Amino acid sequence: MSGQALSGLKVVEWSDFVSGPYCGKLLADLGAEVIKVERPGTGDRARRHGPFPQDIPHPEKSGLFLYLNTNKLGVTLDVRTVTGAEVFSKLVGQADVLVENNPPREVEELGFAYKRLCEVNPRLVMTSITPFGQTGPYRDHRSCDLISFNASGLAFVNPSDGVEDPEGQPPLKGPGHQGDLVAGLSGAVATMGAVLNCQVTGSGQHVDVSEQEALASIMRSYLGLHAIEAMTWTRLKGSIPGMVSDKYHCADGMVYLLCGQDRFWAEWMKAMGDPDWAQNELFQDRISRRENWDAVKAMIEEWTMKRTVEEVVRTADASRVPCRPINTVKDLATSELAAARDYFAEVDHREAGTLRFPGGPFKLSQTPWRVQRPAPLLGEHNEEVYCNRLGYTGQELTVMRAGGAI
Amino acid sequence: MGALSDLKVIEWGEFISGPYCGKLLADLGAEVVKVEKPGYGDRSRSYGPFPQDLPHTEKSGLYLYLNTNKLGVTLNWASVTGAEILKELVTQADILIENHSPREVEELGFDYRTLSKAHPGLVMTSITPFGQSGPYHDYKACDLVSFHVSGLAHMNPSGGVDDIQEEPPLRGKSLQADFLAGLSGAIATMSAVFARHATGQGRHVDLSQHEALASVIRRDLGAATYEGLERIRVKGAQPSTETLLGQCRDGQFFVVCNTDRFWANWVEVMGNPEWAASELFQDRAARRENWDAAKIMIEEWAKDQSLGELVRAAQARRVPCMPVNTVKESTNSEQLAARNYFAEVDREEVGRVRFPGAPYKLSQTPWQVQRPAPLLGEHNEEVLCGRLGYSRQDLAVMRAEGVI
Amino acid sequence: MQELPLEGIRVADFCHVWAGPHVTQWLAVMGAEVIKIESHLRPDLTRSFFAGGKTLMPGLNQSVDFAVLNYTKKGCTINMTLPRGIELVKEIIKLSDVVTENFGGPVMERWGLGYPDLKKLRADIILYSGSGFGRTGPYKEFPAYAPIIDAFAGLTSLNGYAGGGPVPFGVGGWTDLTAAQHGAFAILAALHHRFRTGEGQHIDLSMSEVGCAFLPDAIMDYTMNDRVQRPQGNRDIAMAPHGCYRCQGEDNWVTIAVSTDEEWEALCHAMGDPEWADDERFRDGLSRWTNQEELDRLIQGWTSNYTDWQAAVLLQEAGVMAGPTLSPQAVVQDRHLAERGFFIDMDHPEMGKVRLPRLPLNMNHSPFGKYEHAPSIGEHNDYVFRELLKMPEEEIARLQEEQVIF
Amino acid sequence: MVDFTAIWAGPHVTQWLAVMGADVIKIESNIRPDPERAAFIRTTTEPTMSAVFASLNYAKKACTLNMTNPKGRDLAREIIKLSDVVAENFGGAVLGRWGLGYPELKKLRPDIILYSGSGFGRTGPYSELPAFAGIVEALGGLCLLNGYLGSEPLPMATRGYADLTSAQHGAYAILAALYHRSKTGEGQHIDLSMTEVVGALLPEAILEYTMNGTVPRPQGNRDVAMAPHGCYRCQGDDEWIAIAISNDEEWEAFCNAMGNPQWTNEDRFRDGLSRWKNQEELDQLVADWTRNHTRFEATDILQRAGVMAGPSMKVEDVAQDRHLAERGFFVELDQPRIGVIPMAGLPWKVVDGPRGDYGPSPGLGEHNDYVFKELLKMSDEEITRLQEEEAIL
Repeated sequence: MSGQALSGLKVVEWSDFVSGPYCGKLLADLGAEVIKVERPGTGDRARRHGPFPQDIPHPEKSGLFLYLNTNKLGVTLDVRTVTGAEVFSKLVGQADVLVENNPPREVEELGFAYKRLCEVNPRLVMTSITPFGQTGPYRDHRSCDLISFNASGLAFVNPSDGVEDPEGQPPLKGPGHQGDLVAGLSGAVATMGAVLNCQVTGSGQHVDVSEQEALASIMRSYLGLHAIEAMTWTRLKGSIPGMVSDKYHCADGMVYLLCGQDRFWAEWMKAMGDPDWAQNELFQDRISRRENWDAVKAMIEEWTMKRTVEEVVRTADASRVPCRPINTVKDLATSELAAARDYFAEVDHREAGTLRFPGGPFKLSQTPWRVQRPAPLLGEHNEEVYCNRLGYTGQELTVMRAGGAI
Repeated sequence: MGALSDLKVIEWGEFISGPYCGKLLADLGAEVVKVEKPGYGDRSRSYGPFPQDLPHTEKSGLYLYLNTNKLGVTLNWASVTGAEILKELVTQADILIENHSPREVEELGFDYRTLSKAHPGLVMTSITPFGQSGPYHDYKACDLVSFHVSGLAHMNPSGGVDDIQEEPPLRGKSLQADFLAGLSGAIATMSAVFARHATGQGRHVDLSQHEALASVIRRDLGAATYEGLERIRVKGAQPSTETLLGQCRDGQFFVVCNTDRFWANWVEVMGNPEWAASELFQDRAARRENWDAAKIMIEEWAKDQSLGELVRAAQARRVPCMPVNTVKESTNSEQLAARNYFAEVDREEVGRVRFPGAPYKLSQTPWQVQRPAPLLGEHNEEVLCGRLGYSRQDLAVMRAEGVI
Repeated sequence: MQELPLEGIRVADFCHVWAGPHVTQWLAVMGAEVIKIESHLRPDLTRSFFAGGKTLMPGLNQSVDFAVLNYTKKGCTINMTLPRGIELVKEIIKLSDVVTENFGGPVMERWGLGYPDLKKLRADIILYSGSGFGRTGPYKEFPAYAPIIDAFAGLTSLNGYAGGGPVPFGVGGWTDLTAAQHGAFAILAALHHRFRTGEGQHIDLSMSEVGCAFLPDAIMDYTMNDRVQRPQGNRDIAMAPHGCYRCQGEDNWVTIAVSTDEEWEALCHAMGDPEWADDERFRDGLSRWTNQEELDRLIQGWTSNYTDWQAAVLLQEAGVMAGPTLSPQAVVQDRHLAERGFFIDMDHPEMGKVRLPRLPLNMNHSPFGKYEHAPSIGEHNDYVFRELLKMPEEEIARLQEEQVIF
Repeated sequence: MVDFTAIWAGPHVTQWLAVMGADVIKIESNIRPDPERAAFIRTTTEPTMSAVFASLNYAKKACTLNMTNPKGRDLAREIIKLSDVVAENFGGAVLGRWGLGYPELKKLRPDIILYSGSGFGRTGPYSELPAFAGIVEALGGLCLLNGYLGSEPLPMATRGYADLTSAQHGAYAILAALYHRSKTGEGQHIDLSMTEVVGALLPEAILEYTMNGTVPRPQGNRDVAMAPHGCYRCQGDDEWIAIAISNDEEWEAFCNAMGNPQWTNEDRFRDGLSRWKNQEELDQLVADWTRNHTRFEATDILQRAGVMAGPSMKVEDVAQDRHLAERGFFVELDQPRIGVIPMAGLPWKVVDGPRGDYGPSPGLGEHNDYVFKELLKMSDEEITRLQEEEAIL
């Protein structure tokens, strides 16, 4: 048995809500020992965000929190108290990685700037995931998913199509916590880079991840086109390039179908029985098709409307034209695909009961993605961490508790 | 049916004094809704004792004892929504118990003047270290400070140390001052409830912990005012005469001989030693004069006795005498068992806990533990949705905002 | 004139000594008509207590003990050893709402005044029985005084200096009065219940159980952890500094309690930031708690330069919990209590002007309740027998001769 | 690192590793170049170096091998022997058909790490189906959550959102595998499904269903609790600002910043809950204020007051953003025959350290010499022969 890919890697996660915790989750799900540090009392902000079973808010039952913090050890610690700060440095002293997403100024004021921490632990990899990074004029700007999504240009080009009058509508943030999740993800990749680097050089480093950049990085092709082709975008209908894929109404639902590229066009036309309109030179090449896309879509939709989603998808699959029904998360959760890949993880949680949520998005043949323990209850591992690892006594814990440090 | 089962109480209290006041009402059937800060909750949750000394919000013995029979909601009363909800709760209640600093209450707009406008029948009980008025009313205090400022610590201990002046004045067993304030508050609250029966008018009960404690040394205060009697901390100045905390072979006992009958019987218990016949000990006045001598003689005799036999012999002759018990011994005593004094609750999140039960038995309306102390925010839905008519969606928004 | 809450409630009061009379004293101050039933054969013991032990007692009406425990009550004398006396009492009980007693044993039963008998006299009667160990169980007839109860319940074993053994609790009658207040509360609850349902009941209060009710933390530390706590002196389980410090002058002391890092800083600042305050040993709550012995010594070094009040005011103004240790005489002179009118002056027929502490009852920002001097023995015989029982002169005279009214 | 990936999802994986210093050798051929090389060529004179390709392939090396030719596949095997990682994102089990499946690769090099990225994973009913970002976004449920309150599903913004988020999960998995190998010497096969990545990014929506059976719908710019929480029109042509208020303090700061207009005292906006319930009217009123400011003015006013706010940036705004500039997010790459161009870097940097190992994107077969001469130590004759045999093509 190979154990897990990151077993042996010790991580302290001093993070709140989504970005830092998702970074920590990626590490924990592959076997890293992640100690999550939460504020005593209220704990992680995600505990206050739903979904909650029966919609009744409960700090131990937030779906978002339970998903983001699988496989972690949970301790409570108020690093703003002197005792808390002391305990925190001890934790960091024993760790390979610190993942944090606190305002840079706050981190400095608390004396946890990387310079200070690497005095304690020169091998420490400190990953800071913040809205605008550790430097630059917006460094101290306050932000959330909505702001970051807009700051990166993503919201401006979203939605790419399907709105009658895009300009009449505001730019649109992605659903849920896309911005925060992407930032946490970039943080995890960068962290592993630094960890491998540390194996060679023996010295840690301070990884600076900016959510604005993480999202702008998703915009890379736009930015490339702007740089090289000097392209600019308005939100005028159809101004978004490359719309050669689109959604089509069928008799009983919608499909998303991609047939604009030359290599799919012929196939799809054949699948539709080579309709006459397709011969029109308006639709002969990709560029012209894009220019007359509204016509293309209308013609194709006329065909799809006469057929069920299932028929359209089957036809497309037969001719290897990329096409899938437009799913709700319910469809996904109940799909044969999810079942076949046994994608969903099922976890019994002491407070929240049995939970089903997305498992590992990748499978490693030797070192599986695994849920070994559900997300921690608030302070669940105080004893294990403080007594067993840092050597505090139960009596001392009581004093720290009464003093509000844990 | 509990004696107070028609009373609706909002307990906006922290730690001990307010919550003990609420507990006295709740244990006799009043519906007490306890309002706690989201997150940390009541300070007593952080105080312990905890099973295996492992601090846990839901496992503090002190909290579990103080909050039996209450409904628990979380509320950030500093937020606009939170303040709103607290006001709504109060408007539906008969009684508001609080023990926050007068200034804080004023600033939050929960002072009696404001609240009684919306709800003239409201009984508001404020339990604070120094009361609502007077030069110290904004002073901060805790059990220790209150105990000393009210004159109690100055008289403690009444003996048992060689040079009392070398030792600092002594607070009693911790938390006594806080419990007492809560108790006095409960009586005052009930009296306001009676006043309301008659007039329909509510009242603001201003309970000063300082006074509640001073009221306990009433005899010494009386002595000071009436006889100008000065209590000084020198050996023997304490009225501990005619009592003795003595050492036996196998433990300590306490005996009181403050009547001629007790003394005579006690002398019998000791087997009528000659020294007891001396006129040094003839009457109470004499005994009080020479009590130190009496002590020495008694202790000389007691040191070879067995505690059990000594106490039994004394009780047989109806001399007030008891072993100096640890809580272990008292908890296991046959007497408390016979009256099945200890209450017990057992719930998954908390485990099995045993704690003191009813200090009094009412023949028709029993003291009862109907529900264990609430988990943090356990009844948010029941109270906020069930009574105030908020939707679950609203709860979600409030939770996300940290209002609950 | 404030309307008194218990206006119209009558109490037939057999209580004596401390624990009982303080119960009915609360009721009296709240407006109940408390008729204290004694006789020259059996006057309340406290009538003959030496007030503090200096002057010898010139009779039954000048004891301070009695005065501070029985004010606002009415007193009558009935010889309970005579059947006719018991008849008279029954007449009074018929006109009463509450009967109170705290005998060492089943005295009421011997008089034929047990709860069942009383119910026959008045169906909705409330009987209060206070005793050291309760009216059931093996100890039910043990005589009990507060210190005995304290010893039994465990309070004495917890009273003392840290590290030292138990010492007798110096607050005379502490448990008498805490028991009394529980009793008063229980009676009020029973009255409230009767007010709604017309049902009376029997209240059985055990002083030792009241003692335990105030020791839950120690008791549960035993029931949970099998730990038997020892005296902690002026110390706290978490706060440090938390103690009583010597000040300038003869036996002057100030108490100081620090619960947070903020308060600690405030304290240091108020002390003029002495060098030792920066010492590692006092850096945070936990280390202060661990090193409190040393800490106490150093703080006393500061307090000893000030009088108790100077130190207290200095610290309170800095936002630190602090207060002088007041002696009873200092309490009498305290300006705060004075301003709140905690002491009231009464004219006593034999004692003259007496200044006595109120009960801690304040409503709508003013002292509350009815305060009249404690009754001389038999002072209200006229009221009781003429006005209340409407007995003709000659019968009263006869009963006096027969030493029924005695 | 041997890189068979093409288009978006694959190249972005190897791009991360290249920037981290890996020696990434991209394998194409003139008969099968990375299609993105030719995407939206407008003004450049360089037909195989589109902006899209350049933004996804910098810091790599490229060589041309004809994998349909047995000798070409042999050459690939030689390169793999010298490599630690092989990456591919074909629409099906193409590697297997070439005799380069994981078992065969293991024979070539026991500790090899093989990365396979695909739309639906390498197992299950769809394992052979072609996929593109839009397809997996539709299948994964993202499409049906993206949109305005009550609107139809709207294709998610950027083409390739699922591509790039999948790519990063892939890069992370590879690094984890390398870490494992560094401790145990054991390699492995990574099978990443883009659909599953999409699911991983929708936890609260999915749990809403698995917990409560309710199926969430698009919420536009709204939040579950915050209000105001939206994008408001500003002065100028199609210019917008995003504003979010999370508590009473911020609300007060916000009102002050706006100069406390009358309506801010209205009862329906009194507290978080009422603001949330009345956000429609509220949004109108907020917009009335923002409309009189440019998005940058407004941002400045609000951020000073401690309110979360930011302009909704257009692409060119991002390209010119002074903050990104100062942080050096754009790396200047000297792209042969195109010139020095600022390319979006990767979203991380070492504080006071390098941004990473950036170099221009490779032309088709640009590094054939390096690969065949330096790496495989082949003689010129041999190379010419293989070119004639169209193994190198």
